Amino acid sequence: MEILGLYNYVVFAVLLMVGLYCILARTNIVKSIIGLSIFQSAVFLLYISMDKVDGGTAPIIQPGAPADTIYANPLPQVLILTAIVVGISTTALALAVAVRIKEAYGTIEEDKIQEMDREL
Amino acid sequence: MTLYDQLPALVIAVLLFTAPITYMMRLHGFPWAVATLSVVTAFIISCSLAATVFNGETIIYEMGGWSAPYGIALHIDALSALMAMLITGASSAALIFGARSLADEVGEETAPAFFSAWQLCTAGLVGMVITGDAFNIFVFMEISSLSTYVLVSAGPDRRALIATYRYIVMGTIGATFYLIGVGFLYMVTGTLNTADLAARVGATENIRLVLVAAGFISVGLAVKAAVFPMHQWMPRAYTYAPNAVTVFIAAASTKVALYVLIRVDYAIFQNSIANHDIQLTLFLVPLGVLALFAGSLLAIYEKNLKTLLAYSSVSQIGYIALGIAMTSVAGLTGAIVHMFNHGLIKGGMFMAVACLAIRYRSVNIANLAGAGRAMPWTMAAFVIGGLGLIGVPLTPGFISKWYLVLAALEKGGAGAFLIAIILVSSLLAVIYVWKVIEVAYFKAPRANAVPVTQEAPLSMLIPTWIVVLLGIWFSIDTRMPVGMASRAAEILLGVK
Amino acid sequence: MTIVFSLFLLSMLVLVAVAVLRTDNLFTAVMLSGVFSLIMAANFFVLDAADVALTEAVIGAGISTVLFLGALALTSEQDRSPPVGSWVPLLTSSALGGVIIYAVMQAPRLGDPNAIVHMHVAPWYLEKTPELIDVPNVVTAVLASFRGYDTLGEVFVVFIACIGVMSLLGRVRPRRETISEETFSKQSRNLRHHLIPRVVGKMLIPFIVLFGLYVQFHGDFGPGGGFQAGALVAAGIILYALLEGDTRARQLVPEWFSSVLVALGAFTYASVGVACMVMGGRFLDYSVLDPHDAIHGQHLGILLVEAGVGMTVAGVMITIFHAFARRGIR
Amino acid sequence: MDLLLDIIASVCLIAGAFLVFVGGFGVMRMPDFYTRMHAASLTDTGGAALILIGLMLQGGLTLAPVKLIAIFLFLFLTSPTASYALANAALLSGLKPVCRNETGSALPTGQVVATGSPDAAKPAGKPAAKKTAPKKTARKKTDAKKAVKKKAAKKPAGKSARKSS
Repeated sequence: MEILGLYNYVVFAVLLMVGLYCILARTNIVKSIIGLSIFQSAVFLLYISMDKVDGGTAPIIQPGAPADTIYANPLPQVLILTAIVVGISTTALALAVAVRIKEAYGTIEEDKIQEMDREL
Repeated sequence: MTLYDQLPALVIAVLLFTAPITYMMRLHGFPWAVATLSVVTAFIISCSLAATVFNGETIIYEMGGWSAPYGIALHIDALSALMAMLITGASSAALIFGARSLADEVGEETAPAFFSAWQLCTAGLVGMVITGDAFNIFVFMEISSLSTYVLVSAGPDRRALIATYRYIVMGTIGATFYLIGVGFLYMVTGTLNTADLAARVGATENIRLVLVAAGFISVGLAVKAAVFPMHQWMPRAYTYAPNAVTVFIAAASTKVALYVLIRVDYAIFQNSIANHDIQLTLFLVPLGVLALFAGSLLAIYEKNLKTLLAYSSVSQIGYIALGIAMTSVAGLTGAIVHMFNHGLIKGGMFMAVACLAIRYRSVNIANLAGAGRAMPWTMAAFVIGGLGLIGVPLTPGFISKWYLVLAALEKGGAGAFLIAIILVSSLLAVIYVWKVIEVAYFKAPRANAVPVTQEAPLSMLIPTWIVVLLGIWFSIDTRMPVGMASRAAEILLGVK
Repeated sequence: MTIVFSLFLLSMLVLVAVAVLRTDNLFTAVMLSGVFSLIMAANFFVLDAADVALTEAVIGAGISTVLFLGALALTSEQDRSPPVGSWVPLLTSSALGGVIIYAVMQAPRLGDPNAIVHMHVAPWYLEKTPELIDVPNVVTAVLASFRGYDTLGEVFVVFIACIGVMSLLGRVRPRRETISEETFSKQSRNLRHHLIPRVVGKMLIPFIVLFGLYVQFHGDFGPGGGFQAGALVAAGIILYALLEGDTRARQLVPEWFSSVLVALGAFTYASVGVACMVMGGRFLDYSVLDPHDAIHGQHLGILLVEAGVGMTVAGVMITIFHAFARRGIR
Repeated sequence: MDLLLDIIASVCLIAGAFLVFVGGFGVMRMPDFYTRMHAASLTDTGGAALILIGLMLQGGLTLAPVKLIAIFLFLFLTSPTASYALANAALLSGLKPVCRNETGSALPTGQVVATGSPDAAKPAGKPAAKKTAPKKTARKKTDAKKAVKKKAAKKPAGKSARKSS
């Protein structure tokens, strides 16, 4: 049972690994950006896993709710709302750069681009 | 609340408030004017903040009126005020300096976006140094990084795009590492406020999580700061960015990551993890030493002047890392002073390079033959900066190296080894600076090259010389930088 | 029961992530990453984070997928990475995973009510929000007021992303100006010749936008707020653009309008902060906005700030989408 | 009465779950794209409808069934459209339904083309043709991509509608 309680964090570690591997091992720029977004999503899972309380509910205090209602921790949720928006901003910017790279070089494979730059 | 009490928030507010206005400006020249106005205002405000905290006071400003661990508090002491001054100063100097060169490099159409990004970059960096909240540092780190990507990608060469892409990937990995570290810290303490974290981290039993958090934060920030093996994004980014942008980011942006590293390691971990100073030494000293040599050697074999200076920055960051790793007042003073001084030196040198670039089309060193005669004032500024990199007395580089050597002396046997390394790497700096001087002063221009006879325009030359002279001023009258740095070091190490 | 569901979802996440990694077709990878975000959103919902789940579903599964597809249309669909030659990536990422697993073995188990996280700051928010701010959704209260400064920063992160994409992709290449309107509409890929998606899509758009507005103004009471609302409204407009072509969508929401929205939203947020200072409080201290009733001041502040957030996010998403879409019309 | 409701609800839920399972199984087992879509449509229509009805019966006279009805309507509109868009995209990109030859054994379209082509006599012809066929479809898919894209844009709205309940 102990390990089941940590399963979330293990999945977080695995996702982080997959994301980083995707960034490092692939030379295709768009694929790396997908890896980057998985890498960032993994962190969301870390934070949101922290907010859960057994028997709790979303932190919305309805008027008339019983006084002993257990609520989830609101703070990690706020942080991750911020982080999600940061993530999409980074992704959008990176994709725009990828599009410009394609237009300037005709390819989005980093190894080919490196060759082209070396020829100069 | 008087205006004076509001200053800590105003320094951010004035930049953020005007950024959308800059973006909506479609008139010629206005974006630049608005951006410069707001950045200079921020500079004046940070100077007045620095004057307030000069004697070791700390200003706490509670955002939204919510007290510290619940809301976000700004936390300004001597160190953050010094950094804020460096950032806003570098930003305004680069903007005023770049009025001419940016008009060439950045199109009329993208100017509003570009200058708005510039303002936000300044805001992000200042936000990182004055905040007292670990997560807030992440948010402002992202503001500054995203806007730096935009600034770098405005470079005229297509290689700027690849440089930006690499920078995005490395920067995002660094920021995400930082975020993971903060997450672990939050997990063991339940708070995000740095002062509160410092108080609560020591009480935790889950020492593994704290250790790994410290590791992630340090590595993430080291990526952002371009500490040696994580530096790959930097030379390209510096080389292909527009010249004025290089002046700004070389002077300010990596230093801010180092600042956060100092803050987190000293204020949070130093008192709570046993043997943290040894771990810090083991992490940073090898990297610092490697950086000194690798950076200088790469610079010696480099053909492009901007890339050469970027590699030289890698080695200079090595000095700062060494200073941080010493965990003594003298070492930390040296590191902080060198952050400030290196900002001045590199800012001045990249300004000189930008002056060269406006007359010579390419800044390949081979191309610059005869520049010593064609542009005497520019090259003189460059040479003074180069002497600063080497650490000749009466230049700012000397002061910081002096403190580093003092700190190394305190360490005994290992210190002698460090002193030897510092001396050797200064000699390497002589080689790469000389390489440029030799071509510029002692080589005849190529026969087929278009002769350059004109000195750089005064609008660029005057700011360059102001920065250079400021550097010399601060190496003679060291009260301001050294005074603030040693006070900051004392506060961080808790000796008073 | 929840734990079984949660385990299933988490395992699916890993499987999908590995599938993304393994495929060579970028189109497949993008669709899978959309699925990834959707599963992630469901997972967040299981973990009692309704606001985050809503945001992840709209932004991660919706808008980011559309952006990726837009970028794919402009680049290439095939990943031609050479086979990995070195062990470095594998070693680095395994080391990373190993370190994290080593650390998290000491982490409190999922849902432990005695975890330190739930002891220090969080109970204060839950306890004081009804008293100090009086909105049912604590997440909104923390987001907009207690940590409003973070959110201000976040709005500017989105703003800078918009600026960046516009400065990278905004410049229209000149040769495109010369083609006639007819070829233009022919070339702009849209679904106008597909009757069924068009009709159904048009039926849905008003409801999507309406739902966005509901989320915007109901954010104090239920899950939602400016980010989700902005992204939903933008999703509605993007759907219209997909159905009718980008040209028509730009007639519906002109480019100047969306960029004014972007700047105005960010400006609203910053100026609420400055207004608080002018009225004698600290930056972003909304309680001074109404001199007689601090709680009403907070409500007013949160309303304005959320409106600013919504405007910026909607404007940014629409602008970024247009930037990609317009680039695609050759 | 409650018992009766419970029984009906359980029957609906179990039947719905069964249909979803069969649908998933079909997607794995069916020979080509169109038949797979047919299997998947089971999940969309029968499965989803039965599960929603079961949930509505369980929900009682509260706000929940109203929200479920909204979701039902939404699915009722979107999933046939999505299926149409998918099928249409596939057809436009040149994917032909499986046809049977004289011996009665099913063959994927690619192979039928291969036997018809002049290279078929050579032993290397078959794999080569096999390789090119999917490539061709991939290229043509770009036109049809918009159709699928639309589905992606719709997804969040559908999901979020569910989230609010």
